[in-house]
Amino acid sequence: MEGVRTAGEGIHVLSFTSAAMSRSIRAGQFLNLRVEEACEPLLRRPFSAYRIEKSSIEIVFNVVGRGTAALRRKKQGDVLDVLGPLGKPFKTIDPGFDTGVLIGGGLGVAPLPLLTSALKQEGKPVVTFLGARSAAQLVTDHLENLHTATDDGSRGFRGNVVDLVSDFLSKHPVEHPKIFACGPMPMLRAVASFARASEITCEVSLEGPMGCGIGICQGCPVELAGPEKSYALMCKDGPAFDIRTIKI
Amino acid sequence: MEGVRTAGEGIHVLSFTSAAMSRSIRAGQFLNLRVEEACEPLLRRPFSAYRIEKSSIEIVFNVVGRGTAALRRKKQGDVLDVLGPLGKPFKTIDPGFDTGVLIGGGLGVAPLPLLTSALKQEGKPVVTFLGARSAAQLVTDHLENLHTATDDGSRGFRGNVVDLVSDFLSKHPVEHPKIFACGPMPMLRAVASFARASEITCEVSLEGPMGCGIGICQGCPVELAGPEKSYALMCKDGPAFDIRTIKI
Amino acid sequence: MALTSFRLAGLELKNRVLVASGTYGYGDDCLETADPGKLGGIITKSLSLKPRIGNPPVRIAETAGGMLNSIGLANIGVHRFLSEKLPFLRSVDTAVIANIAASTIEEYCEVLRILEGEDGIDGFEINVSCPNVREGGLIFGTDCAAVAEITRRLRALTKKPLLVKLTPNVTRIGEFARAVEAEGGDAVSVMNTLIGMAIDIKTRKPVLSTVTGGLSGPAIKPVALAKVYEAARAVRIPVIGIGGITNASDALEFLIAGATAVQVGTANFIDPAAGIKVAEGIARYCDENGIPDVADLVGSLDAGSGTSVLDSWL
Amino acid sequence: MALTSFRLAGLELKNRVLVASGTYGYGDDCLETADPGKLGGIITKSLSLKPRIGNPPVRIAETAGGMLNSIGLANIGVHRFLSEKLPFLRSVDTAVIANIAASTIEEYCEVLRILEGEDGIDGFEINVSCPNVREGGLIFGTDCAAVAEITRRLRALTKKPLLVKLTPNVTRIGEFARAVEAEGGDAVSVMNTLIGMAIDIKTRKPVLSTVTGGLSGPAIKPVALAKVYEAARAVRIPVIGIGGITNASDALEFLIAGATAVQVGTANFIDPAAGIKVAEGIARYCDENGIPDVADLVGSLDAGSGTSVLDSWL
Ligand SMILES: Cc1cc2nc3c(=O)[nH]c(=O)nc-3n(C[C@H](O)[C@H](O)[C@H](O)COP(=O)(O)OP(=O)(O)OC[C@H]3O[C@@H](n4cnc5c(N)ncnc54)[C@H](O)[C@@H]3O)c2cc1C
Ligand SMILES: Cc1cc2nc3c(=O)[nH]c(=O)nc-3n(C[C@H](O)[C@H](O)[C@H](O)COP(=O)(O)OP(=O)(O)OC[C@H]3O[C@@H](n4cnc5c(N)ncnc54)[C@H](O)[C@@H]3O)c2cc1C
Ligand SMILES: Cc1cc2nc3c(=O)[nH]c(=O)nc-3n(C[C@H](O)[C@H](O)[C@H](O)COP(=O)(O)O)c2cc1C
Ligand SMILES: Cc1cc2nc3c(=O)[nH]c(=O)nc-3n(C[C@H](O)[C@H](O)[C@H](O)COP(=O)(O)O)c2cc1C
Ligand code: FES
Ligand code: FES
Repeated sequence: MEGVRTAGEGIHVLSFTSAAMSRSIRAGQFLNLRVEEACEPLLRRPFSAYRIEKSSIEIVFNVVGRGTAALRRKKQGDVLDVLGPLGKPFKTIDPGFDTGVLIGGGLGVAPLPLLTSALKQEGKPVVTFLGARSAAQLVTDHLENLHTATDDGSRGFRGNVVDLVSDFLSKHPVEHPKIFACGPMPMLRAVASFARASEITCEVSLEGPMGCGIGICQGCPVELAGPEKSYALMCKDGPAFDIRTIKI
Repeated sequence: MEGVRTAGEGIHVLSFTSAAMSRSIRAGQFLNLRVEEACEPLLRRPFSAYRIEKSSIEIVFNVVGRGTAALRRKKQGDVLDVLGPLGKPFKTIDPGFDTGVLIGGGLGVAPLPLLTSALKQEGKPVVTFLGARSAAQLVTDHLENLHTATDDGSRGFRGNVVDLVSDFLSKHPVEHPKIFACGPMPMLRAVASFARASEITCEVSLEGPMGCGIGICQGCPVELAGPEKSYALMCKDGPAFDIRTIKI
Repeated sequence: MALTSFRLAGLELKNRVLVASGTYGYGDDCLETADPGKLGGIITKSLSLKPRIGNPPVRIAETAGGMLNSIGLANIGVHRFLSEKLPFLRSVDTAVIANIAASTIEEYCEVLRILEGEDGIDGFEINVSCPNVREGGLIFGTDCAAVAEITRRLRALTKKPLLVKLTPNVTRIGEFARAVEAEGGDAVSVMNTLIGMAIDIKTRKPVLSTVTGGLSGPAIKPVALAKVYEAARAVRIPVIGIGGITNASDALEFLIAGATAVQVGTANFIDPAAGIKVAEGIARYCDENGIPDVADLVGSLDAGSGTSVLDSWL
Repeated sequence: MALTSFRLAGLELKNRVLVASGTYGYGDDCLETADPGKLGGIITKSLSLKPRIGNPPVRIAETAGGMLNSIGLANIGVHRFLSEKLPFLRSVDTAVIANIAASTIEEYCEVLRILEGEDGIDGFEINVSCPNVREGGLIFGTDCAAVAEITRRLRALTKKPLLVKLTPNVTRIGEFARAVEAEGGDAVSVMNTLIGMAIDIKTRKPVLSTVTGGLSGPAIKPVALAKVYEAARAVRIPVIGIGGITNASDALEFLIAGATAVQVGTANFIDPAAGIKVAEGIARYCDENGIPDVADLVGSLDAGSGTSVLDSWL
């Protein structure tokens, strides 16, 4: 562990080093952290890989419960038990699009910096939209071409980020866009309807309870689109899904 | 919390402040500490009051399990949840003796400094015997007239502390002694046989699992002497007992 | 301020939080740290006809999120209870429910008769997790006919609220709740401890002197909640929820699942004011959520179309 | 080095630690982090005749020291198992035991028949914690006659080791173990999950889509240990201990209590190498304590004069 620093109001960035992991992580994948050695909390906690700098790896989080409260108390020198990288990366290598439209709501910003780098490596331009309650909750580092929306209007567009995207794209159309979105479920639903209406390909990165993170507990079903009811696994088949493949 | 310092090999002293508690604690009483807010470990952990300096209170401990491991990690500024003082103090106000013979084995030293002060306030001289595996495990502060025994002979008498006491008292008899002993059960049994054989009044401070520390769970029975089987409660009627009243 | 008081079989309780039998002594050991008068009620340690010294040590063992106990119903007996403990309990402004344990049905009756006329005893809770000496030590509470008979016999002896405290160590607790209801019991307390065990691998001996013991604490909360849900759907009489309640949120789960009131047990060992805090927390939750009466929460679970394992399967 | 291998109904296992059904998938998702060849055996996810998509979300909830699940027996079905999963499992140097779930006795038989001839399947574990559609969804495993019949019918169909996995949600698990023994079952696996429940007090809805679910993890270990102790005293066939085993110390408690082998379940979610570490830890304990064969530990509990609640009471 390298330490935990603050990156916004109630927002923390935890960094640790792992050479092997830093090389293998792809944008959109997550890490499954054991926060306590005791059985309280029992299960690991999943976090998106946020940043990689040489062998140093970062995650960004806010304190919502016991696990994240314990994470915040971690100190430099503590040993972290991390499983990962887990899940499938975002599909950035995709001839079907030219411009990445990145949308993050709140801490849904987490996977966007790595995604930005990945898209740039593919030579694809990026435009980023970030929404939060207020300016203090915006984590704007390592993003490109950033447009922000806040509920209280304290920075950027006043209102929700999906309205901002829709507004922006109608004024500044981009060539063959693909949306990559991460954030709370209501936002993802709004993004999905917007993408469907605008016929833009769209991947959303989902969140939900996970038991194992590796596909062995069947605890993280994501309902698939299609006439017959069936489920994919968020941890193994996701966490990002093309909105055409799932019920959202 | 003021902090945790080291007082010997694997031995830690934790100090915190509480004006009210510091005034009411009597030698031999214990404090019941909640080590974690989570339910792991669930129950409080009992520790003898070791030292009081104005409103600062100390306990001394070694790491034997989860609770004590968590205690060692406590930092200055942390808030401690402490119930106490609990239990009955040593009976120091007792016309039947003139000299306090204090015997501690290992961390059984814990209640002896406060006991030393209490006896001195009564104007009673004190002679103290401390045993440990080796010199590094002896916590010799705030004691008077100290004689030590170590298993490896690295300091003082080589052997067990009860042999030392027996040896010492046979050579230097004291006037109307009363033994106060605290330490592991085998040592307390040896102390009790010695005291019975030498017809010296003797109080032993016991240890064992406790559920509540205040007499409401009935979880800490101590078998009483007498023809009919019956139990006292370690937490409420003890932890120190006159050896004539219990089966030891 | 939400209404917290309610009637339990005619008895007015100031709130829905009681302290569980065996986890609060006789009420007189918790004074300095917390005012028992703020509780909905106090359930005494199980009282037997004769004093019981209880089991030899070790009587308790900590487990993950819980604890095992084998106290052996150590208690001062009903007679000393009346002379030494009841006077204090009378002075506390809360309901006092005497919990009764026995090893024959006659003994249950005898203890209840002794207590019945006493001023200051507001009701009875019958601990049926006791060995039936006539049946070779099988627990009364795992025998539905025995539970029915105990209820019938005791019902005939008292007009005060009669609660029967069920053991969870049965296949279908709903059947036991129905037996109590059918025989005129006023309420069922759900649940007593789960049977559990711990072994010291160093000595290869059981940690508890009695080999097995009763598991309590946060670890059992999910089981208790399911048992309360099952019992509450089986009967119309009140179900009192018990098992692992540590804070108001836990208690609210039980109320929502169908418990009319709750009891706080093991949590008292960690914080003798736990029950009071739970009661206060429930009131606060109601105020914050615009709920005028705690009664509105009872059984308010919105189970949607979900079918439970109790009916179907995982 | 202590001897760790042993024979389970004729099947040679390299050590006494298996991974529990539903907590290790089909063995092919745990590879990178841990070599399943070091396990005593792999029990597959419960296989049903047809694929099952499982229950809607939410399927899991964390509780104090444990977790609830209502996966709904999601599995790819026995046919796809044979074509997609068995080839990999054959390549792993460990015993593979197919766990079977069904909703009628005929279906159990059918699944077993399909698997019986297959090379690479070393034995069967029957999950009787499934709803019996003929009996209105009552769990087979809470009906002793049904468990007996399932055992009898399946026994006639296979000579491979036949394990019956019992549910703890019954009054006396010993009776169920005896029924399995009487009908020729080779071993009983004790235990499946306890029924439990959790409620979200914000929405007043059950956390799980199925209202109740199965409780597993460290929280249930004391209960599992008592059930294993009870079962092991009831029968002579091996008892396989399951419930909350996280480390070698936990597993040793089960062996000492009478389990011939153990299964690691929920702990795999936290550390996919948990089973391997448990096996290594058992061997280390034996070496450190001069125990030549792990078998010497099985049932080595020194209960002294203590009588247990299973016979008497707390
Ligand atoms: C693939 C994936 C990536 C994630 N990446 C990040 C990230 O980069 N940064 C970040 O801050 N969080 C992230 N999360 C969410 C994070 O895992 C949860 O916030 C965390 O598990 C909460 O743990 P806790 O112990 O603090 O809260 P708990 O005490 O477990 O729960 C507190 C509250 O949060 C809710 N909750 C618990 N787990 C989740 C969850 N997984 N999703 C939504 N709500 C939950 C509970 O219902 C409860 O209301 C991610 C989740 C997933 C599945
Ligand atoms: C009245 C009283 C006063 C005490 N004073 C002190 C003190 O001043 N300094 C000090 O270091 N310790 C003292 N103890 C012992 C202390 O409470 C235990 O060491 C502590 O509870 C262990 O907690 P743990 O979580 O670290 O260990 P656990 O994880 O609970 O257990 C680790 C090992 O210690 C054993 N153990 C647990 N509790 C006790 C206990 N109460 N007595 C003996 N063995 C136990 C367990 O069986 C296990 O083998 C006192 C105990 C009592 C009853
Ligand atoms: C130490 C201890 C002693 C108990 N004694 C009794 C008792 O005498 N009579 C009784 O009916 N229940 C007794 N119980 C059971 C509790 O009243 C309660 O039903 C159980 O502990 C579950 O609740 P909890 O998890 O909140 O503790 C006892 C429980 C504990 C932990
Ligand atoms: C997510 C999950 C899925 C499970 N699926 C099955 C299953 O398909 N078949 C089965 O017999 N048991 C199943 N179980 C039960 C486990 O095999 C085991 O009996 C139980 O979890 C107790 O052990 P543990 O505490 O070590 O997890 C499942 C348990 C969990 C947690
Ligand atoms: S979290 Fe276990 S399968 Fe996805
Ligand atoms: S520890 Fe509870 S009565 Fe003594």
